[in-house]
Amino acid sequence: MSNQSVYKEVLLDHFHNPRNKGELDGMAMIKRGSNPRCGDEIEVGVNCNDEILTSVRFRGRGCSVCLASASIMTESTAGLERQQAQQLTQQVQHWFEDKNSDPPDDDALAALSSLRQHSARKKCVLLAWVALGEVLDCPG
Amino acid sequence: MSNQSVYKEVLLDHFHNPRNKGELDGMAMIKRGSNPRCGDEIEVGVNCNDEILTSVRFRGRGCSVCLASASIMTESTAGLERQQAQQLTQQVQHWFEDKNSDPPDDDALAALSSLRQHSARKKCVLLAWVALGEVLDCPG
Amino acid sequence: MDQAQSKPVFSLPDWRALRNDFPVLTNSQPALHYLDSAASSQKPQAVIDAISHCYSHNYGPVHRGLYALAEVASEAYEAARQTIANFVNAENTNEIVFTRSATEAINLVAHGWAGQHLKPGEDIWVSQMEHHANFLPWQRVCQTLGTRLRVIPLDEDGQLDFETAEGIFGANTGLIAITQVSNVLGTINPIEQIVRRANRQSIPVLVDAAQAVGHMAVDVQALNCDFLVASAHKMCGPGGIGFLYGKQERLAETDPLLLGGGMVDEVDIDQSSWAEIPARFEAGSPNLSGAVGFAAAINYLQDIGMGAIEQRVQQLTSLAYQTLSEIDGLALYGSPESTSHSGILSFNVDDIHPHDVAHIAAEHGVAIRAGHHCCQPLMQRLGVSSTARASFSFYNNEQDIAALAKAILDAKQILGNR
Amino acid sequence: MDQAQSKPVFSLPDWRALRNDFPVLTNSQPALHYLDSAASSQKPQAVIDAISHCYSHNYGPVHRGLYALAEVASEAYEAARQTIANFVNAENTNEIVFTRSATEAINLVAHGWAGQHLKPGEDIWVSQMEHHANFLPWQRVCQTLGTRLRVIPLDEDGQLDFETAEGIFGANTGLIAITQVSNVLGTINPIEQIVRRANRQSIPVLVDAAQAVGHMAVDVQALNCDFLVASAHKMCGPGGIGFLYGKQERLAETDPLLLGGGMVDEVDIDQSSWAEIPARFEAGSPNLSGAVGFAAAINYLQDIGMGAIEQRVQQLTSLAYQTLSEIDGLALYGSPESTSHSGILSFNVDDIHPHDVAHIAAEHGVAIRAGHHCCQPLMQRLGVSSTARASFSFYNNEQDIAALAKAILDAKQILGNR
Ligand SMILES: Cc1ncc(COP(=O)(O)O)c(C=O)c1O
Ligand SMILES: Cc1ncc(COP(=O)(O)O)c(C=O)c1O
Repeated sequence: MSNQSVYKEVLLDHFHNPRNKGELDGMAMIKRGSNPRCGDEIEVGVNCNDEILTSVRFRGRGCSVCLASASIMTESTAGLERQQAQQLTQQVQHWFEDKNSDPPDDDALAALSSLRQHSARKKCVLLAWVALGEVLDCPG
Repeated sequence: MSNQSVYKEVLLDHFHNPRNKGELDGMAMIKRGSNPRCGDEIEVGVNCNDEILTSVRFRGRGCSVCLASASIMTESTAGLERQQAQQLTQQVQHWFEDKNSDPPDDDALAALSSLRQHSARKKCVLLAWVALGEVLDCPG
Repeated sequence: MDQAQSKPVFSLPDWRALRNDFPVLTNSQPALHYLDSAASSQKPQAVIDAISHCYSHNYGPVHRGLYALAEVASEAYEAARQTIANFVNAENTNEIVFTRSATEAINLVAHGWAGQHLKPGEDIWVSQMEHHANFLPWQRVCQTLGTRLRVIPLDEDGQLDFETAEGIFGANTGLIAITQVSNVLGTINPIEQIVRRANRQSIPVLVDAAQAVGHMAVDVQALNCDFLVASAHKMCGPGGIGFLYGKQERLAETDPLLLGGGMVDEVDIDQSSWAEIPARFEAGSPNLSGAVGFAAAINYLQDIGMGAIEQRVQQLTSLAYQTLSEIDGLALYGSPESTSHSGILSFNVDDIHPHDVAHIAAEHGVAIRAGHHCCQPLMQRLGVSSTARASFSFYNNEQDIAALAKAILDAKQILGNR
Repeated sequence: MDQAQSKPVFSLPDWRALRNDFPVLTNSQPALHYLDSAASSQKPQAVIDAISHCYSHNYGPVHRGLYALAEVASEAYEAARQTIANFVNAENTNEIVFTRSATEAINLVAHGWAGQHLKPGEDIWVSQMEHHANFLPWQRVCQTLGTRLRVIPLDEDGQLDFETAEGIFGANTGLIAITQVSNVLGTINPIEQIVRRANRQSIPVLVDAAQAVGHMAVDVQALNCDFLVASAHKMCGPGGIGFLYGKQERLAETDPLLLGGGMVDEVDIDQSSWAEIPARFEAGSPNLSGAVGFAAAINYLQDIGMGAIEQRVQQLTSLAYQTLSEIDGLALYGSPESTSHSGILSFNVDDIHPHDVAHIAAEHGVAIRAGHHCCQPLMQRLGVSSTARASFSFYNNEQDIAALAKAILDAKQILGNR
């Protein structure tokens, strides 16, 4: 396989050893995202304390890209202020929608970078992020 | 204009001086043919005596080809037996539908020959003939 | 196109050179005087090449694959949508729906919007100059729904006569469907004003722009219409593709006409949920080469410049009008000397049947059209069953007009009143 | 084509040479293993050339002009209809209606025939393996008319299970709409037998032949079906064109779906009369280059020979089946070892998501498809949300299959159970 592969070490690590994945019992806010075209479904749960995301978790099924992206997301957003997390979520979405945009300021997201050239995978990458965005937009 | 023109002497003569054209009062059998695509309408009337077409006339409006063809038809069929006229009518239709078919055995029809290469004019040529065919098919 | 791009920005296009972009015109021996662009335009090499290139290098299924070819295909298809959106200045790209033609686009709105939202007794207004494509679908809606089909009359000059179109901007009107440019008279209708008056009563307006898009600058936001349709083949693009523009909120309340692959989210035995807009309206495998060829046509036209094209066609039309006016016994329909007129002239000569005029013209190498031009209601208004029609494109020239005049004189000579 | 014609009649086609007829395959660097022909096939040079030639030499409006170009255009369009009629052995040329696609053709029958003739309470039968194109239109008809949508179940091997399709050939059935070849399983359905049984109760049968025409000899008179549909783009032809075959008496009782130019005789303000068949169903400017390209595709396929094509694809499919069967953890759907199977294989590997399989395959230059393939009801039956699918054409070869196997092994290695 070529060097261009999107299946690089970091991504595969998150896929094989997903962080913060499992039941969402006890999470204060939960949103579901689904992609009916491929049957993928992700639920994202968030706990907050004083506008700080104390815990971000997910569960569900999807392709490796979808699951790895969700796993990376939980690590990148936990500990942020709600507003910071909202901003990051928007940055990631923008990064995938506009080919000329700058990367978000979080190096951990670099593992997703090679997917930007595959428009067909955009939905896979963003599924968890869109759900998180909806969680954060809810007053709560 | 080129030598290929369909607007040759005989055709033009029939157009400018149509034979047997005018009111159809007193005709025993009359049929109407119309081409809604161009608004053309022809009525063909026939009188018979003892299975012989004693008189074939037409009236109506149409392009030069349509009118000349009707005029030629009246001359070519008057005096024929009904069955002969039916046969000629079929021959003419066949002649225009099948590019490889032989000409009908009536030299007067040669004036229509150059129109065979113009599929768009087929309906114009045949309008009167189809109406005549319907007259002759009616038990009389 | 390099050629067009490398010329200085403000110079006039070299029309003689542009004519050579059209292989049908350069390949014809003897010379072809193609004056039937309103039926379908000829295609420049750039469009032909774009289609061949698509099939030779970038062909793959659209929206359906994860491999490079499929991604390239999907991106090219969506880029074409963007090109159209920019060309007609749509606010959002997803307001552009690919259809097979202007005809399908109107049928889609008739079925999917009017069929869902109009109520028995309401009026649908069209004009007396509509093409059958913008007439028959509304007639059927009326027969099915019990709405009433109302017709805006024309005045002597072939202009819409709103004075006598009583109640058109009133509360009982459910929709106005109107052509931007008449394909017989060449009249350009005042769409902006119509929409402005319709808006006061929140009456939606559909614009049949089949003879407008690609012939003049069309700006859907300036027109402020609810729906607008056109076909690629009348604007140097390929056959088999056209588009519907619809305001987002209108498309959101429109049902699909065709159901099938690509336009649903979830399918159950009992019911299904539609996909987002515009995918919802594009059932079936997308027509990639059609979209790519359409975009190439728009790029080609834009490289020339829509202003330049419009001006060129107006000049040719004026010249043709002058030339034909001098022919004895020639009756021109509409009001061709008006400035709100595009490159279409309909006429009759003496009592000569238009078929004969067109046939004799053809024998002179002049391609014009004869018939009712899919406008039977207009023919009834004009009191004729058909007309001859010459239509002009920027690739035409003065010789085409001279040849037309010569052919008409010949027709008079052969068949005219003696 | 000269090349193909000059070869001795009974020799086997030179498949390696034929592959070189497809510029997308020869232009790809590194090598492209295109195994997604069931989504859309690649196009041979002969088809690309036919389209370019049409636009460069013979382009004009169809059925609308009296000049040479228009006559040539009209004749080419009708000759293409004849080519299709001969290809599927229709009794009459006017039984072939040009549509934009198989999808439009099914929607036309759903609207124009079923919508007019079925009664509330009657059953429309489809199968569990239908493409959304042959499912959603019937679902809508049922919602509108109050007919019932019934589904023929599949047995373990992916074959239609008529035993459990109770009443399908009974008096309450108004229509059976069924695919000839499944685009997921590759199953070839016994259409002739189905029609024979349906005929005893005079039940009309529509055949979705999108995956059959161009892949095997299809004879509508032998099948004796009432309607049959297909798309050109899946059989080496261009996008944006397909056809509906309908028996004359069925088409005579079918209403048009699209209204517009060319499909009417007389138009009055209050009502209109439809033109003769098939013009009645072809509203709008005909797609000339589409028809010409479609005919060129058929000629190309016939020069190779439908028997040879079918055999070649069966051989490739068998080889692929054998090769894939040897991969640990690979589940193949349907019954690919059966002889009533065409060149389509669907599978899953371990628990790897089909998107990942397809993506990794793409990184190997192997183009396969992943998803529900517009067959959600079938996915529900298979108990999966999606599958990977490889589909074969005569232009594929052994290396394509080897590359596919290698890619799958790589996917297992990267993402498989550890
Ligand atoms: C079995 C089947 N039916 C119908 C269709 C629809 O064909 P199209 O998208 O060309 O209308 C397809 C292809 O997607 C198919 O595989
Ligand atoms: C004014 C007008 N509207 C609609 C149409 C229909 O366009 P199409 O046949 O491409 O669908 C035409 C062209 O024939 C037209 O001139």
